[in-house]
Amino acid sequence: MSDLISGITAHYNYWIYVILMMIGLYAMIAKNNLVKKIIGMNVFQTAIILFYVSIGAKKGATIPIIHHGHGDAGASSIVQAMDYINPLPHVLMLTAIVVSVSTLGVALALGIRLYDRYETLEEDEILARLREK
Amino acid sequence: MKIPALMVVLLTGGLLIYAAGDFPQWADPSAPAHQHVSPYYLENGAAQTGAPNIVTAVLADYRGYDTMFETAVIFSAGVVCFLLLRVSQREDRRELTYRHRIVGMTIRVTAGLDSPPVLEEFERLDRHWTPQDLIIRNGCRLLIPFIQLFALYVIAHGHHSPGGGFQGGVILGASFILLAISFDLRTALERMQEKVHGILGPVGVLIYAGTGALCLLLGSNFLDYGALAPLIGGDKVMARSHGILIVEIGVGIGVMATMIWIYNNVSSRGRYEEGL
Amino acid sequence: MTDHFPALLVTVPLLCGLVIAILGWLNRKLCFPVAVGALAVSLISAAGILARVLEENVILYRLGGWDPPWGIAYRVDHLNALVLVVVSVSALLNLMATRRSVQEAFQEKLGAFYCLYVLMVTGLLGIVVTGDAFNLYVLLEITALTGYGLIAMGDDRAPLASLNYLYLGTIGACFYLLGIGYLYIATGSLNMADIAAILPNLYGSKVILGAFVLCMVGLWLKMAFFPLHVWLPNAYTHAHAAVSSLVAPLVTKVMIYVMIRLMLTVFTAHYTFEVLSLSGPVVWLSTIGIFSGAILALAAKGFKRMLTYVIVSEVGYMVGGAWLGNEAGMTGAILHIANDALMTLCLFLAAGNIVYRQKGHQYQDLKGLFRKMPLTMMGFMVGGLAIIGVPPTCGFFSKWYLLSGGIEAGHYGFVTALIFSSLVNVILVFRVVETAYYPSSGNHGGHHREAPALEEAPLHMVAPLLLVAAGLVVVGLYTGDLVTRIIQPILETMAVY
Amino acid sequence: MIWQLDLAILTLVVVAAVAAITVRDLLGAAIVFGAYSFMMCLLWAVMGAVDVAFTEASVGAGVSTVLFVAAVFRTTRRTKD
Repeated sequence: MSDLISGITAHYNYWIYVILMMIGLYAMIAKNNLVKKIIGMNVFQTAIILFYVSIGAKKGATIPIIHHGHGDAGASSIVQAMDYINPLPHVLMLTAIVVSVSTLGVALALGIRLYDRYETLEEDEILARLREK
Repeated sequence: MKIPALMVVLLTGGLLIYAAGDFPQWADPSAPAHQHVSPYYLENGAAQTGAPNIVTAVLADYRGYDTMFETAVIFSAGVVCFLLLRVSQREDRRELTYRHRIVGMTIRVTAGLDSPPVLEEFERLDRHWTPQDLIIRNGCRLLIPFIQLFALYVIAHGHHSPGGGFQGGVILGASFILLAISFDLRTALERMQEKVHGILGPVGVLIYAGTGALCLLLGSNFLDYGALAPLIGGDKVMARSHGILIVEIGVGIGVMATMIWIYNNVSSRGRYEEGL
Repeated sequence: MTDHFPALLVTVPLLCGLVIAILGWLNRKLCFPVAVGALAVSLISAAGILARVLEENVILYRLGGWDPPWGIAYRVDHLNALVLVVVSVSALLNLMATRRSVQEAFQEKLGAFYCLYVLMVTGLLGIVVTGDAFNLYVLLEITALTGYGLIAMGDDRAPLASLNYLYLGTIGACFYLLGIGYLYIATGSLNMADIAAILPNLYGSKVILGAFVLCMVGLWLKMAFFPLHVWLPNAYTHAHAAVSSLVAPLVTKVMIYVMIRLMLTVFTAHYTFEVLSLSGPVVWLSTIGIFSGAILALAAKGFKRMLTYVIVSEVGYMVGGAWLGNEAGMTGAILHIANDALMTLCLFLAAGNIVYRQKGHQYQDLKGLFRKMPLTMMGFMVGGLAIIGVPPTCGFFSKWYLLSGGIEAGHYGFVTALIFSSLVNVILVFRVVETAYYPSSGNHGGHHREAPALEEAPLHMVAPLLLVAAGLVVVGLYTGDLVTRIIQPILETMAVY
Repeated sequence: MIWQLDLAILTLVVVAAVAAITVRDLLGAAIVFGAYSFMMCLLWAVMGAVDVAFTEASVGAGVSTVLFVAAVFRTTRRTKD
């Protein structure tokens, strides 16, 4: 039983990211409204960012900004890597956030174009309009 | 669509959770992810690049090449929005609304739209979005300079605190978007015309890539800011620190312009006439 | 300067793409020459890299001057170099061939179009040259975003097709990103060579299995491998001709390159084929993919749509060949990346010329084209023969390697699928030829037209097409050299077999 | 970091995500999505990823939400699901 609990506390962060991701993925596949799909897509992407940030977490460590650092910090004091959170996943996720907002912009632009043409955001209604012609 | 979607979702989720079983414990300091590459950044980053914020050091220097393309990604999103939405012809107007600045009375013009009453006292209003609230307008007018100042601080202080070119650029762009929301798109466009932000976007990315190319011309590898030392003065660490700053400024300019560009196109459906 | 070819290859088009975006506001006439210049520099760099690789085997380029596991590094070997040359040649030829039709379609937005075009090629070249798993993701997104924008500028139905592509493409890219995350959590590194060095101790781990499956599924989505191909036909059919002849030859092939790179370099052939026993199911999946691609191509209305389904079955060829797990199969798959890029370029350029003159991509638009556009139809014929696999053209040789790989592995389903799809291609090509040969056939409503006058597409559209068609034969004749000098070293250095 | 806080925010994040995709009004969905982004940003700040949190606060909760609202304003609030 205690094994189970320690297993849960060790991994629950990872499970919640899986749940969030699946919510996003479900919305992208099953929803009919284009904007809802775009929201699902963003939930999906932020869930991955959450996963990466979770990789970077480190017990007993502080944020990755070196104290008293002004140019020649390395010379005056030796930095212990154990004291600071892993910065690499943060860097990667800054890039991923940028990518997600870019995708969002493009997706919304496409949505607006479709609305201009078909006056609806529902995918089945657009397809029905296409079939009529 | 619901049942196949559920099946796909359950299958993927199952695979992810199954594979997560072998993950190291959450936040375990001895996990492989914390042992291989990242200690090098933490131990040498500040000394080698002169940026105590290791995230900035890695972002703009060790993995600066990624960040260059990240800026190019957002810029290309701006270009895509422009390409998709921008239409040059004017909307067919059935009526236009004007407000008398002094009296506050609004008039609707339905005939003679080609020669609207251009008088100093009249200002044009949007049909669907007419924020005339004195408090909002003046509140935003007061706030915007401070937002912009803060954005510049965020860009400039990225070496020592959270923030950097990207965050600062977004905030700077947001200040213009706030102007467009609290007044209207025309006011915002008077402050920064389409051509200006259309050119500033590529210029920002060009500052980044150009710095890299300058290093190449000075005989080092692409983006090796150490090569800038003879131009800037000081040693290689100083040159790297300044290189990061130059690059962050480029990112800030590019991101600001692109954010405004995307917003203007999305909010006015590319007409640039009546925005949100 | 030759030391810096790997950097020039990607950064010159990036810089020029930005300059084009500025010029779009100032002087639109200069956009096209700058784009041509940028891609020409890329082509020269790619050729230079290939020449250097043939001598030195591996080129290492450290971006920012940092050593590999900490900084981003390029590690170029024969495989990269070959694909780089193919990508830059196709992109440049397509750019030159489509000048007129782009000018007519985009007019005021010419700057934006060429900016996106050049950025997309930058992304593709970057994907091929990079040696860093995360850098690859960023470039993947650049390619994808520019691709969505370019595809959406096609005909009436293009925005919807592009939006669906965007949803599936984003899922694919996110899966890849997640796979890299799984690799990172297990190894702590992002550099491909470094990951490969750490992995052998972790072969039993479930995390690595998860990473492998996620990366593969993500890439399959991006390359339109059979059950995940739903976005491709609509997106490529409704795109503007200049765009579909850029994305159709290059995007799927580059994704197949990435798959082979991951299979051989990152996870290593030992893990892919011996530790995991996924080889059989994947080859069966590709067999089904080839069959259904061929059948859907038969059923497709319109010749451009038919060509998109041909791409779906060609993807099946390459994935199947790569997963056969023997030398002949892998040789065939790598050779087919180059050959198929050229064949699809040829076919889509011809289709582009036809669309330019006839303003449509249905079968009835082809009527009488042999008399009206003889040179274009010649190009189409050569491309068609190559895709069938008729001997002097290059399509024959890669198909030969794939077939012998299939026989060697004892995978007769795959062999049957290859032969079946070749036969279907015969029908498809000759249906086009037949329609184009007879000015008016009774099958399509039977109204008679006058015998059309000669109305060939302009010279600068036809010349690149004929160049590519000639290239198909030349590459076919030099296949032996290609295999012994470039593909053999790949298989040897990766210690595959 | 405090694990109770972490768990509470995680729960809120999941609730916000479900709400964002089930609300039958696109403007509402956009706003709930903004709330979701803010929760995420808080979560990352708790985990020590200050730069990522800062970016998410300005991009996810700020600009993304504005873009959503602008797009919904320019199209329609109606949705069937």
